[in-house]
This record gives sequence, structure tokens and C-alpha cells, in this order.
Amino acid sequence: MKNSIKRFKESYLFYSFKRDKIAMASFGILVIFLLLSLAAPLISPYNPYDATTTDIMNSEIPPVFMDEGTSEFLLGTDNMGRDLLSTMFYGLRISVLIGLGAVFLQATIGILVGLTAGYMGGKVDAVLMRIADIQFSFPYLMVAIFISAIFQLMFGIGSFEKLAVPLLVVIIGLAEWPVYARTIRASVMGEKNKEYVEAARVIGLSQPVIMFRHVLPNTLTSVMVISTIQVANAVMSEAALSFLGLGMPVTMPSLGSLIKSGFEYIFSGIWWITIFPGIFLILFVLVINLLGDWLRDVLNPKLYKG
Amino acid sequence: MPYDIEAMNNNTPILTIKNVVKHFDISGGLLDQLKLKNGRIVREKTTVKAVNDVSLTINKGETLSVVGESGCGKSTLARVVMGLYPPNAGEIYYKGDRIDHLTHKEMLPFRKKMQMIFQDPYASLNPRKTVKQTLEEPLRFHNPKMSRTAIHDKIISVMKQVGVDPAWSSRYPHEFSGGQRQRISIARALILDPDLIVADEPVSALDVSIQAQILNLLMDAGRERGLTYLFITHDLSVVEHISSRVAVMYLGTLCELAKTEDLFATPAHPYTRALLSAIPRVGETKPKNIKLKGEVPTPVNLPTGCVFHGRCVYANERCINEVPKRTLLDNGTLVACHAVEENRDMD
Amino acid sequence: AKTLKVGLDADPVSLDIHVQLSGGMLQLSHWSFDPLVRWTQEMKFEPRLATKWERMDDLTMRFYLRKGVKFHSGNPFTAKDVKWTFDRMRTSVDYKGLIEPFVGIDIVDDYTIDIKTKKPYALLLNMATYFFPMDSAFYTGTDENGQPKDAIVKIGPSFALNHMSGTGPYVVTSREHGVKVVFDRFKDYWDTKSPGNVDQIILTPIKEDATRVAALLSGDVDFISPVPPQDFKRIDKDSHVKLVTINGGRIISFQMNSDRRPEFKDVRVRQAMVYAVNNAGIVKKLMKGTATVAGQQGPEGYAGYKASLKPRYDLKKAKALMKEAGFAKGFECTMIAPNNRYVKDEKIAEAVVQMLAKINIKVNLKTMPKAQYWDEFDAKVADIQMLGWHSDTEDSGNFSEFLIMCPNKETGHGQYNSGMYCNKTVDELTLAAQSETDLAKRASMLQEIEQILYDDAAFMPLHWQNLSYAGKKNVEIAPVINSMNFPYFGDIVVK
Amino acid sequence: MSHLLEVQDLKVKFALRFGDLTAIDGISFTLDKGERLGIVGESGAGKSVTGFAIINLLSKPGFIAEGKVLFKGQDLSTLPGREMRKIRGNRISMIFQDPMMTLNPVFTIGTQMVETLKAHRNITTQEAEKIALEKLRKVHIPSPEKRLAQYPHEFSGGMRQRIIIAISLLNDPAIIIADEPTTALDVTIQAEIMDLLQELCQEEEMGLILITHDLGVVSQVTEKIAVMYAGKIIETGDTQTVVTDPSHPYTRGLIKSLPGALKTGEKLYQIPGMMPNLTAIPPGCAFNPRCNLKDEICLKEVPLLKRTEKGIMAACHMI
Amino acid sequence: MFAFIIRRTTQAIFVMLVISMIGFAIKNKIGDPVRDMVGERVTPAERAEIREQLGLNDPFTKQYVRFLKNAAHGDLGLSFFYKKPALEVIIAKAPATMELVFGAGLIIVLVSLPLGVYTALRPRSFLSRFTMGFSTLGVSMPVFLTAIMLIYIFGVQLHWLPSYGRGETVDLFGNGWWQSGFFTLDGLKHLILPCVSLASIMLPLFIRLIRSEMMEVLETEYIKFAWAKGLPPMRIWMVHAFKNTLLPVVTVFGVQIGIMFAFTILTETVFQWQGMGYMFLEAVERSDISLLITYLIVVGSIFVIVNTVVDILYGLINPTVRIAGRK
Ligand SMILES: Nc1ncnc2c1ncn2[C@@H]1O[C@H](COP(=O)(O)OP(=O)(O)OP(=O)(O)O)[C@@H](O)[C@H]1O
Ligand SMILES: Nc1ncnc2c1ncn2[C@@H]1O[C@H](COP(=O)(O)OP(=O)(O)OP(=O)(O)O)[C@@H](O)[C@H]1O
Ligand SMILES: [Mg+2]
Ligand SMILES: [Mg+2]
Repeated sequence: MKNSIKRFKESYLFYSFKRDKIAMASFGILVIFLLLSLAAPLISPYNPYDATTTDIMNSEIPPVFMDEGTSEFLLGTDNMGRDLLSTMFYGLRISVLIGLGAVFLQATIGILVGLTAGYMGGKVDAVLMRIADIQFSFPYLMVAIFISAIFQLMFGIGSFEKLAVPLLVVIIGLAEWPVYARTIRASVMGEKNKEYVEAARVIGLSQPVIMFRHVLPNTLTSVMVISTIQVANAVMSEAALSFLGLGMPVTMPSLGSLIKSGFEYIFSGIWWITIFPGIFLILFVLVINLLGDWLRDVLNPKLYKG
Repeated sequence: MPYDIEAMNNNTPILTIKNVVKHFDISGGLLDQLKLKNGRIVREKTTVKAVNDVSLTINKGETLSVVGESGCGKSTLARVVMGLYPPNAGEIYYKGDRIDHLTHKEMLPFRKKMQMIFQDPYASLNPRKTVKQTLEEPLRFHNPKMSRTAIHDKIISVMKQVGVDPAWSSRYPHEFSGGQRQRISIARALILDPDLIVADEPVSALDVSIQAQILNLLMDAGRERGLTYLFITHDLSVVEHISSRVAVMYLGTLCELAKTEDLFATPAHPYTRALLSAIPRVGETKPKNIKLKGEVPTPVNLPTGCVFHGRCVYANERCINEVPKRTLLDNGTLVACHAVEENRDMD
Repeated sequence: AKTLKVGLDADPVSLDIHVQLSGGMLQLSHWSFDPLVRWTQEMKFEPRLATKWERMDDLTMRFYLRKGVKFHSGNPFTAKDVKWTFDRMRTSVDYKGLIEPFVGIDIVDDYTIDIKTKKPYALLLNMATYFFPMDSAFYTGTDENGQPKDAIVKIGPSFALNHMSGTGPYVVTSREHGVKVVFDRFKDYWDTKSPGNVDQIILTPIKEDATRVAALLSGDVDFISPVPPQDFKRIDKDSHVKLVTINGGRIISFQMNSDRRPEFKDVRVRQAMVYAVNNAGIVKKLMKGTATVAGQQGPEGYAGYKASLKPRYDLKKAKALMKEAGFAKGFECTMIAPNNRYVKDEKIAEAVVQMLAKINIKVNLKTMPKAQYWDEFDAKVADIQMLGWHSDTEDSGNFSEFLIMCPNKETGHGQYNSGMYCNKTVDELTLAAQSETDLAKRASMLQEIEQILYDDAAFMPLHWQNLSYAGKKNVEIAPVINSMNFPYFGDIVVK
Repeated sequence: MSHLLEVQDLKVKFALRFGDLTAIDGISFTLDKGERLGIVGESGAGKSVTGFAIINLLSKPGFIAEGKVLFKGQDLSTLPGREMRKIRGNRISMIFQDPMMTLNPVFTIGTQMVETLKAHRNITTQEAEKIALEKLRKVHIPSPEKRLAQYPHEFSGGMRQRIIIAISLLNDPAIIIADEPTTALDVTIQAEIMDLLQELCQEEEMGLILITHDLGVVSQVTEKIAVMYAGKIIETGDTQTVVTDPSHPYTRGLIKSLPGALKTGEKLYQIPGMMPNLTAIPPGCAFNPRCNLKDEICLKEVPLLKRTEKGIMAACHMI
Repeated sequence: MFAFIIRRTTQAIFVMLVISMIGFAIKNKIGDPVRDMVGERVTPAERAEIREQLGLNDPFTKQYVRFLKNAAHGDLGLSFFYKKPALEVIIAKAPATMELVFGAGLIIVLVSLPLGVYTALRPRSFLSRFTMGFSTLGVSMPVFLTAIMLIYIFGVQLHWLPSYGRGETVDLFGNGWWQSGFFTLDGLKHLILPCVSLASIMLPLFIRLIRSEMMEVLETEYIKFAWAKGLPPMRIWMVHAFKNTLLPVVTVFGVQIGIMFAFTILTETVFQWQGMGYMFLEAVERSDISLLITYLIVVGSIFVIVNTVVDILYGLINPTVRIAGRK
């Protein structure tokens, strides 16, 4: 363990990290964001998802620095009387949850498919990649509608609130796995012809062992790089779905649904419901992207940027 | 080892390659094979005829080198031998056991006995595994019952033998130079105590000064362990130095198989002659290479008859039409050439 | 020549006014056709194609038709067109329920008709507002596909889908569904006294609230409706535009399903829920005051309206009732609401969830577009379901018939009663009121119903939605609007 | 007498993140008209960098830190870009290692030849094509007229290298720098290319700088040799003398370690260790850790090139 | 070429089949279209009758087989809402979307090419750093936020540009088939904001793609050789490097154009752009199932067609793939 910490400290990754101010700043902000989302229930002044503590009579209070603002609600309230700051923290929590969950799902499917396609080649590859192509030609909205319908059929309406997060994870996970599959496949194709794979075959290792223990670890760099970007994309997809009303339920707003409900109000001068979560979302996605860019530059400048 | 006269004479074949053919289908799926010709749909396969009807035996303790131009099928042959590619036709025997059609499981005992060393020192080690992990894996896999300490000891001893400091066993490949990596590759091959090592251009990527180190190491290991080598290279001076017999390949076919001294002293096949004359030697001022004519054909569209006829200055009608058979010359050299067979004037 | 660019949330789905009974189609009917009579802003009847009417007996009413009226096609308007139209309505799935009380129309002469009902029917005149005579000659025969021109086709092409001939002020000259409809003033329009001076109306559907407002503010359109409550202030502030609102008759309510959830069987729980909901707060905050807080089904002006039935928000009382009923700890239940049907429907549902949480009723809410909603509503998938209802007849009885009467598949009563409320007295009173022609007596019956429902907390009334319109300062909106949301564009004046 | 090309104390550095890396540390040599110079050395010794430094085409963080490259008396290392471009591909041409990568895959051979001519001479396309054809014939490309319209992938490796040679000959340069021109090719083809280069140099009186790690090739083709080790020339002089009787322990070791010289199976001579990384060159003679003759002084002082009694120059304290 | 076309066609047909199957599988789960076609007073019995007439009550397989049979004759069903053949509806809406995508594509090409090339050539200049920073910000902005901000700034605050709809259009072919906004000032004005926001999704991506491809190409041996030939810099950059940069960019562009059609859903919603994307969302809300399936099929075919065209184009500029048989 100590050894690996030491190794990490001596690594090129850490070295370049120390020299890149933007990467360090982004990382710092990202850590703050992650802490905020982890600690949302602890640090938020209110629990916006608890209907008992919100009151419609408090709706649309501007942030504290404006004339009608009160210090009770630092960033003001949304149209349902929720404290905006707390809602943003909770919304962030959901974004993080969905972002990570969806990427995990994407990565799992994508890696399995990409690895199998890349390693097996031939017909298996052709079939799997065709499926990925088809999946890719679907707008994720369609996937969302489709999966929502199935979920509803399976679980009924009552548990909708509890299911919303897993539902979105599945939707976004299923919508974007081809990105992983393609990247992994490309890396695997590059790796599998390297001689160390043949060396493993010469030893007599079985295919799955070679695939998972030799080839897969060597594609993880690209997985890591696209994962950051995919987390950012997943967060944005969630926001987009919520914006279209296909995402989080109204009683549990995410950043996207907040922006959406704010959109109706932005022309009437109630800008904070959109602007604060909007900035929050952009900043969050931005730091992930910046880190992703940096990772790409450091780890794998040649990685496909599509 | 080759210079071990006894071993050379005892002539027990450790590996027999019989009429091996390996073609790669590169035409893709059914759809890619369909072509529109004169308004009709025809199915056309594109195959790379990498190895065509090659037969060899390797005797215990000898070093048999395979030489030839790039793309002539040397590596393919090596991989077929190692069971990495199934041959399209032909048989391969290891000490009398046929091994070319075995299942993965059935092949395992032979895997222990046959190991391979690769050309590219940068690609042949898994960059994510430490030296120790790399060496441990085959041991553990083939000897699941082996104790931890036994494994450890074995690794240390092999590392010492190949000249890599055992203290470095927890380092990753990128921390080593090309020559050191090649030593580790050799260690990985040696660790299972194999009888036969197939070395696919193990020194081609190395600098001259390092090349000598690795060749010495291979020769020493061979001597100490009584190894048999199938050695693939395109460097004739290396061939001359280390092998007991040499097989010369051209476009997937074997054109000459001879004892090293014989081959270098009296090359029979016109291609071998051209090849030998082309090696630049230190101290020779004027190159006196035999010029070949024409262009190198691709293994996709193999020429008819003798595959070399297009570039051969001695070729005649017969060479274009008829595939030459192997002829055994007096000195034991096998050669596949009409001109040699007919004793055409070749000077 | 004046042009009025109108931005509405939707455009007419067809030019065939009988293809669907909906607000949008009725608006179109008023723009391109004329009814026999129509409602005024004060909820009085105004003669249009009928100039006079008189009751002949309990079952018959005689209408005298306007003379000299021409259809867009140039054909003259006569009694046979009215009868033809009525017969056509019979074949429309949407209308046949509405005209169910009628026996038919007898032509007395070219300009006189008798309308007959099966039973004494108090709302005959109300129903006459739905009679928009069509050009019978124009719609007779077969089109190029061999389909009768008068066929009412829900899906797929029909003659009436793309062709119309009415007597109304505007002729549709071009129409791209979902994109634009252009209305030109009908040159031979009979109502020469109408102050309307608009020669062309270009109707653009703009579904998104914010965009619609933006379009008005940026000057792309001259008139919009509906106006989202949150933008009232801004429209008021803008010196180029103005806002006009009018009380509407649509009640927004929640039904509590006592079949699904036994807790709702307890009247105290229902009352507690009604007490817990601060509907005044919703009106103030969400509707920005553009709704009337409701304590009963029908709004003021309707026959059954009873002034004493005040909205009752009282959280303390609600909690006490819950305790009394033994549910101090509350319970969990589900709710569904549409998210694109009523003004702020989704938000209202959310607010109600908040309010019910205060008496420990935890509600799981799911909102959905209206296309999905009605199926779910019918299937009664949730314990509490939102419903907005506007009486077709502008009369209280209609509410009870559809929303409160014991559900009965055969008679169709209680078709939208997803609360499964069932009260014999209410049913009897409702039916009796239908055939009571003595208006005073009828009113008291209807009021009695409201009282029972109030005491029983049979449903959760929230508010009556107001209608809102906004336009450029030079557009005289106020005189042409009414609580049915049929802006009479024929009479609109642009200065 | 002034030389065609004179490199004086050339020092090339790479500005890396952690400081400058000296890839070439003060090398000097000359090349005369029609002379053929071979530069040999291990991988990373600085051979290619030398080649690129001459035409002032070092890749990104590289720069000429010191020294001069005098071409006909003109210092190329300080020449402005515009002037330098007039020399590249015109007076001095360069041939790269891998013929598969050197030609732009998306343009025809004709385009790539014509543009080279047009960049340096004011001629029409027709005239340029004529010259191109002539040069293609010179490098023994059969039916060159047809070939002009073909793309690089339609040629074999050997043909491509010949085309590249033809391109470098287009403007009749005074010097050709060939950086490992045959490493990617088979021996039979290598021999052809080498013959071709030698023949051309003799016919046209061109100077040739042949960069390679193959001592055999150098000894066959060139008259003068420079052996590089860790950024320095450690031995230079007449090729035959150097390869048959090397002075520097490194050169000696190198030649001895060639397998061809020994009997089959005999243990090869091996130089222990490997060339140091340029970032960690030991003090004193860079070769000292591997040297079997080393002395105190080798650990401290950098040896300079000295003329030996055999008439060649070697940088070793022990001679 | 021959194999290529067959492959694409089979692929297309396969995509359509899958899409239509999925569409059919969910059709009953996304609401009852009849609800939207009738007034609220219509009784359940009457609705059931309409459903029966429309064949909505038939079992899945029967409906699907019927659909396939009709589809084989080019009949993809009637849109419930538009009361017209669904394909006709979509074809009427397609020009709007195509123009949007075309406009956005144009912006992407016109902006990303020069900027990408510039940032690759002068990576350290201020403009490059600014561009790269801005593009990172760009990829981090959700489209709908970009769109909202554009509307707010240029539509609401400044009144410079219209914020919804297509504005004045002209009939391109005189048969009403293609209403184009590209030939009137008003139409062009209406195009600006939606095109910019649609472009904003892909633009940063392309700047980066072009930049990194270009940088990679600049490092290649053949570029180095071009320098060694003494060619003028402009020729090396704009001819040698640029053409090689384009190759991968073209393929990615193909894929992204396809994806852009999917993104029009968001943009068209915000701008109320009367195109296919907006129609799709409305069709979802209205459960207009035939329209949905047809939309998916059309978008799927656009995806396939665009990719095919791009592949052919790729073959035209890349001589190495021109040899038949090789991939
Ligand atoms: N997996 C494969 N699929 C298709 N073709 C292959 C495959 N492996 C080898 N080939 C082809 O078979 C021919 C022989 O290849 P092989 O690698 O055996 O040559 P080689 O003699 O080892 O060449 P080199 O000296 O370059 O290593 C070549 O034309 C090559 O392109
Ligand atoms: N672009 C670069 N950036 C940093 N260092 C470089 C660069 N190019 C070359 N070098 C350094 O310069 C040294 C000499 O490199 P050069 O390419 O001249 O070696 P070489 O002798 O040609 O080797 P090879 O035989 O492998 O071609 C190398 O050790 C390398 O570290
Ligand atoms: Mg090989
Ligand atoms: Mg080099």
C-alpha cells in the first residue's frame, strides 16, 4: 500500500498534476462538489425533498442580497417554496448519483461488449458493433420513453419517486454504452495484437483470463479518460431529460428540473431559479471536463476524441 | 545445442512439421466477398497464402533458423507451431504426438514444453504487470500446487540466469531498457523449463551491442538446459552464428533447407544466393550483390509454378508452370528449384 | 386592412367542427361558424342565427332563424341546414352524448324550427350554443375519394377535415396543422353591425408558455392566450402590451378514492384533507391570483352556487380531525396529476402534496402528459387523482352528473368519478334537477347537492381557473372574451 | 579550401519540461563534393538529430544551442526560415527511414513531385512533370508515366523508397542526407537502394550523409565514417580504417560483437551495459561505465577527438 | 462498392425492423391516442369502439404484421393527430429540421475548421487558449441552457432576433414540398438562434477534434518530409496537413450529423421550431404512435444514409480505401 502511494507520488500522472494549475483547481472544486453532494443532508439548511418542511407560501423569494430576500433562504426559494441552496445541494447529489451510476452501467455493458467484440473479432464483432450502431442511432429520449414505460409497467405508479434515480441510471446507462464499447473495442484491437497477449496464449491461459486479466487492464487508461467525460455527459443527459420532463419527479427536483421550472420564470424576472442551478451545473460539468481533458493529455493524447 | 555434436547426430525429432498450410481469409463477411462482375454476382474470397506446404523436422538440441524476407510467412509458421493459429492443412508433431488439432485443455501439457520469445521487447511484456507477476503467472498456472516459496525461488533463479537483478522484480516493464525487457521475456519462456523455444526475431529490434548480449544469453541457456530452438530472423549473420541448420523461406514456401556451413558456403537456391550476396559485411568495399529482377509479389496473388520465378534470372517456362519439388542434394541440403534439379548453369 | 397575429397554445385539430368536442374546436366554431345563440360576457344568451325563440310546450322550443345569411360558399342559410347539422351531430361520437336529451328538429318553414326534447329540459338554450349550422349543400355528395363529404372521420382524410363552409366571420384560407392557420374576413358576413375590423387573423400555435409570452413581448404576435401566471407582472409592466383576465368556470379538484384507500372512507379524514389544503395560498402563489378559490363545484353565477360554502383552510382543525379519526401518525398514499392539461397542474399537485404532508399524509406523486393521464385516471391507478372540469352547459348539474354520481357504466353517470364517491341522495337530486324546468326550484336542488358534498368532503375543491389573455395595447380584448374561453374574434377591434 | 558542408561544434538541445536535454554535444565534421559520409551509432546516439539539425528542421522542443552549420560558407543554423526553405529540398535533400510513412497518402506521386519542383523553380507543371519522369527513370522505376498518377499505397516499400530518392534528386541537390533509408526494407532491396545511392553520388558528384546503425552498410557505401555515442562523435575517419582497425574501445567492441566475425556458436564479444540515457550521462567519458580500459581520468575528464597514428580521429584518453 | 451498398441496405432494413418492433412494443404503454381525439364527454364504450375501428385492440403480432405488410407498400400508418399518412407529416416537417441541421452544420464547418486549424498551428497563442477554454465551457453547457440564454439575450432583452418559429418561408420547388427559410431575410433571422444553439453542442467537439487531428498530422513523417522538401508553409498546412486532417473528421462528422438529428428534439422544443424533433415530442405527448414509429424509422434511415454518404465521401478523398474489396 505504502509502496503504491509512493509509486503514485513518483508517477508521471501526479507529476503533471502538480504542474497543472487548472487541473489542481478543477480537482479541488470537484472534491468540494463531491463533498457537498455527499454531505447534502448534513449541510443543507432544509430538506427540500421533505414535503412537510416546504411551504408554498415561501415561494419565489429572491436571494438574500436582493431587496425582498431574507437570510432564511440565502439563494432564495424556487417556485414551490423550497430553499434553493438546499435544493441545489440535493440536486447535485442526484446528479452525482446518476452520473456515477449511469457511467458505471455504461462502462460495464460497454466494456463487456467492447472487449468481447474486440477480442473475438469476426462475426461476434460484426454483430455486436451493429447493435451498438443501431443503439447509437436512437435518440436517448426514445430510450428514456421506452424504459420509463417498461418501469412503470413493472412497478406501478406508487413507487415512482423511489424508482426515479435507478430509472435514470438505466436510461442513461443504456443510451450511451456504445461510446464505451467502441472505445474499448478500438483499444482492444490495438492491444490484442501486441505480443504480450500472444505470450499469454502461449502459456496456455484461457480466453476469458487473457481478456480480463491481460487485455482489459491495458484498456483502462482509455476507460478512465472517457469515463470522466461520460460522467459529465451523463449529468447533462439527466439534466436534459429532467428539462424535458422525463427525468426526476417534481417532488424531488434535480438541477435539470430546477432549471426547467426556472425557465418558465426567467422572463418574469425570477432569474435565480434558473441561473443559480444553471451555473452550478455548468461549473460541475466544467471541472469534470477540465479534468478529463487533462487526463487525456497526460494519459493518452491519441485517444479518439469523438 | 547445435555445436553439441552428439545431440546433432542423435537426430531424434522433437518437432515435426508436415505439409503445413496456413491461409488467412481477409475477405471479411459474406457480403464483402460478393462482387459484381460482368453484371453477375460472384463470390470471391481473398486469402493471404502465408504458409504453403512447409515440412520441417527439428531435432533435439539443434537450432534451426528460418530466414526470409518480410512477409514470407516466418512468423506465421512459428505461430502455427505454437498452436496460436490452427493450420489449414498439414500436421505438427511434438515428439511424435500430433498437436495441431488439440483442444485448449489437451494442449496444456505441450504448452509447458514449448515456449516462445517475441520480437518487440516493448510489446511483449504486459505493461501493467510487474516482472514478478509476469514470471509468476505461467508457473502458477501450470503448477497450481507449487508453494509460494518455491515459486519465489524459481523466479529468483531464472532472473539471475538471464541477468536481471532479482531486486527489480517488483518493477514494471517501462522501467527497463529494451535489452533488459528481452531478458525478461526470455526468463518468462525459460521459467517453465521448456524443451523447445520458438524465438521470433528476438534480436531484430535491438542495437548491435545489446544484440550480442541477448544472443549470448540464448546460446548459454540453450547449452545449459539442452534446449532446442526454432529461431526466426532475417539477419543472416545472426543465422550463420547461432544455427545448426537453416530453412530459407520465400512467399510461404520453403526453398532451401541446409546445414549452416553448407548454406553459407554453397547456397543452392537462386533466392538464397541473392540473399547471401546482399548482406553487407564489414570491411567489404564493393557490394557484389546478385541483382534480382521484378517486384515482390504479394501472398494474396501467388505466382503460379515456382513462386520465385518472377524474380529469378534463371527461370524458364517450367518454372512458371510447375511447382518445384524438394530435391535432396548430396550434402543433405533440401532445395526446391527446377534449375538446381536440372543443373542449369547458374554463374 | 388590419391583421391580427394570434398565438394560442394549440390550433384547431380539424376544420370539421364535429370531429371533436373540445375548447379549441368550439373556438374555431365561433370564428368560422355561428351558433343559434351564444353566451355573452354576463352569461346571458345573445341571438345569433336564431333571432328569437319561444317555448311551445314542456318538450318543444321554437326558434326563428335569421334571414339573408350566406354561407362562405355563397349558399343561403335556411332551416334545413340547422336540421342537417343536428342530424350530423348525432353521428359524431363526441356530440351524440351532448345532444342525448333531444328528440330532434322539426322544420316549420324555411326560417322556423322546433327543437324537441325527450323530457322537460331546463338547459335547452344552453345547448343551443352548440348548434353551429353547417352548409348542408356544401357538405353533401362525395369527394374525389368516393367518401361522403359529410363523413366524420377521426383519423385520416375527409372532406370536412380540409374544407369548411359556415356562416361565421372568418374563412380559413390556409392551414398547416400545428404550424399556422390563416383566417380571412368573410366578405358577405351577415353581422354588419359587428364592430370587428380585423381582416385577417394568423393563428400560430405556440405551446411553450415562456415562448408564447416572449413572442408577444418581442412583437411577433399581437394576441396570446393563455398567459402563464408568472408573467402577469411583466406583461403589466410592459408599456406595449396589456393583460386581460376573466373568471372562468373550470374547477380544479382532487378526488379521493375510498375504494383504493380505506382511510378515505372516513369522512373525518376527507375533511381533514380538505382543511389541510391551503387553496387560497395556491391561488395566490401559483396562480398569482388568477383563479377563484373554491369551496364547491360550480362557481358564482351558476345555478347551484351557494355563497355560504366557503373554502376552509384550517391546519389545526385538519390535524384535530386526523387525530379524531385515529390517523394522527398519518399514512402514505399515491397521487397522479397531468402536467400539460391545466394551468400549473403539476405545480398545484406538488403544492397539495406539501400541504397534505403537514397532516402526515405522505403522498407519492406522479405527473404525466395528458395523453397518458386519462388512461391512468380511468384505471384509477392512484389514491388521489386530479381533475379539472368545465361544465359544457355552464350549469352546476353537469359537475355532479360526471364527477360525483355513483359510477355507472350503462348510464354513463359518474364517468369521471374516480373518487368512487356514491351517495343516493345526490344521485336522485341530480337526476331530478335535469328535468326540472322551474329554475328557482332547480337552483335550490343544486344547492342542496353542493351542501351535501361540502359536508361530506366528497372531493377536494381547489379553485376555478381564470382565463387570461394578453395583447398589444391597440387590441381591444376585453369586450370579446367570456368565461367559456371563446374569444369572439369576429367582433374584435384593433385600433 | 572550403568544404561543401562544415559542421562546427554543433550542440542541439531539447527544451523539456524538466530542463534542457543535450542531444548533440558539440560535434564537428566536414563533407566535400561527392564525398560519402556515414554516421553510425546506437539508437538514441543523436544520429537523426544531427541530420535534422543540418537542414534546421528539428522537431518541436529542439533547437541549435551552439555551433555552426556552414553550407558553402553560409551558416544554415542562423538562416531565416524563408532563406532556409530555399535550401531544403533544393540544395540539401533528406531521405527518411520509413518509406511507408514518408509520402503523403492522399496525394499522387506526381503531385508530390511537381510541388517540390515548383516550390524552388519557376516552371510550369508540364516542365516539372518532365523532370519528375526523368528522375523516376533514374531510380529505375518502370513505366514512370503511369506511375505519376498513382498514390503511394499502390507501391511496394522498395519502390516507395526509390520514389523518395527521386524526389530528393529533383532539384539536383549538392547534398543528400539519408537517415536509415533501408532499415524498413529487406536485405535484397536494401542492397539495391544502396547501390542506387552510391551510383548517384558518383555520377552527380553529390555529397551523401548516410545515417545508419548498420556497420556493414556503412563500410560498403561510404568513404568516411563518424561514430556517435551519447551525442558525441567518438571516432571519425576513413571508413575502411575505422571498421577494420577501430581505435576507440566502443567502436572496437561494436565491431567485435558483430556475429559474422566469429565461428558459429562461439560466444560473441559483448559490450556490457548499455548506452546511458542522455539525461544521465556519467561525468568524464560517457562510455566509461562500459569500458574495459577505463582509468581515473576517464571518470573525470571528457576526452576530445585526437588524431591517431592511423590517421583517424578518436576521443579516448587511452589512446 | 456493391457489397457496401448491400450491406448498408440490409443494415438499414434491420434498423427499421428493430425500431418499428420497439415502437410497437411500447405503443400501449405511452398512452391511449383515442383520448386525445375525443372530447372528455365521450363514453368509454364509444372510445373502445373507436379503438376497435382503429385496430388498436388487436394482439401485438397481428398489429405488427399488418404494419409490416403496409410498410412494404410504403404505408407507415396514419397520424392520429394530423389525420394524414404519418410519412407525409414527417416529410412535411423534414425540411424545417434539415434546414436547422444544415444551418448548424454550416456554422460548425465554417467556425470549427479555421479555429481548429489555427489552434493546432499556434497552440500557445492567446486566441488558441481562449478558443480552447471557451470550447471546454461550451461542451459543459447543456443545449437547453445555451438556447435559453440566447433567447433571453437576443430575443427578450435586445429584441434583435426572433425567438421562436421559422418566420417567413418561401416555397422552394413550387410544389409546396419544401418551405425554405434560407431565402428570406426573416427566415434567415429566425434560423440564427436555433442553429447557433444546435451548433453549440458539436462545435467545441469539432474544434478539438480538428485541432488534435491536425496536431497529430503535423507530427507525421510525411509532413516532416514536406518541410524537408522546402515547400512553403501554407502549402504544407493547408494542403498536406489539412487534407489528412479532414479524413477522420469527415467520418466523425457523419456520425455527429446523425446524432444532431436527435438533438434537434431539445432545440426545436425550446424554439418551437416546427420540425421533426418538436413533432416527435408532441407525438409522444399525444401518443401518436404511427407518427412516433415513422419518426424513428425516418431518423434511423437518415442516420444510415448520412453515414453511407459520408463513407462514400471518405472514399473519394482517401485514395487508400478506393481499392475494392479492402476495408
Ligand atoms: N492474422 C493475420 N491475418 C491476415 N493476414 C496475416 C495474419 N498474419 C499474417 N498475415 C499475412 O501473412 C503473411 C506472412 O506474414 P508473417 O508475419 O508470417 O511474415 P514474416 O515472415 O514473419 O514477416 P516479418 O519479417 O515482417 O515479420 C503476410 O503477408 C501477412 O500480411
Ligand atoms: N522531439 C524530441 N524531444 C525530446 N528529445 C528528443 C526528441 N528527438 C530526439 N530526442 C533526443 O535526442 C536523442 C537523439 O535522438 P536521435 O533521434 O538523433 O537518435 P538516433 O541516433 O537517430 O536513434 P535511432 O537509431 O533510434 O534513430 C535521443 O536520445 C532523444 O532522447
Ligand atoms: Mg514476423
Ligand atoms: Mg534516428
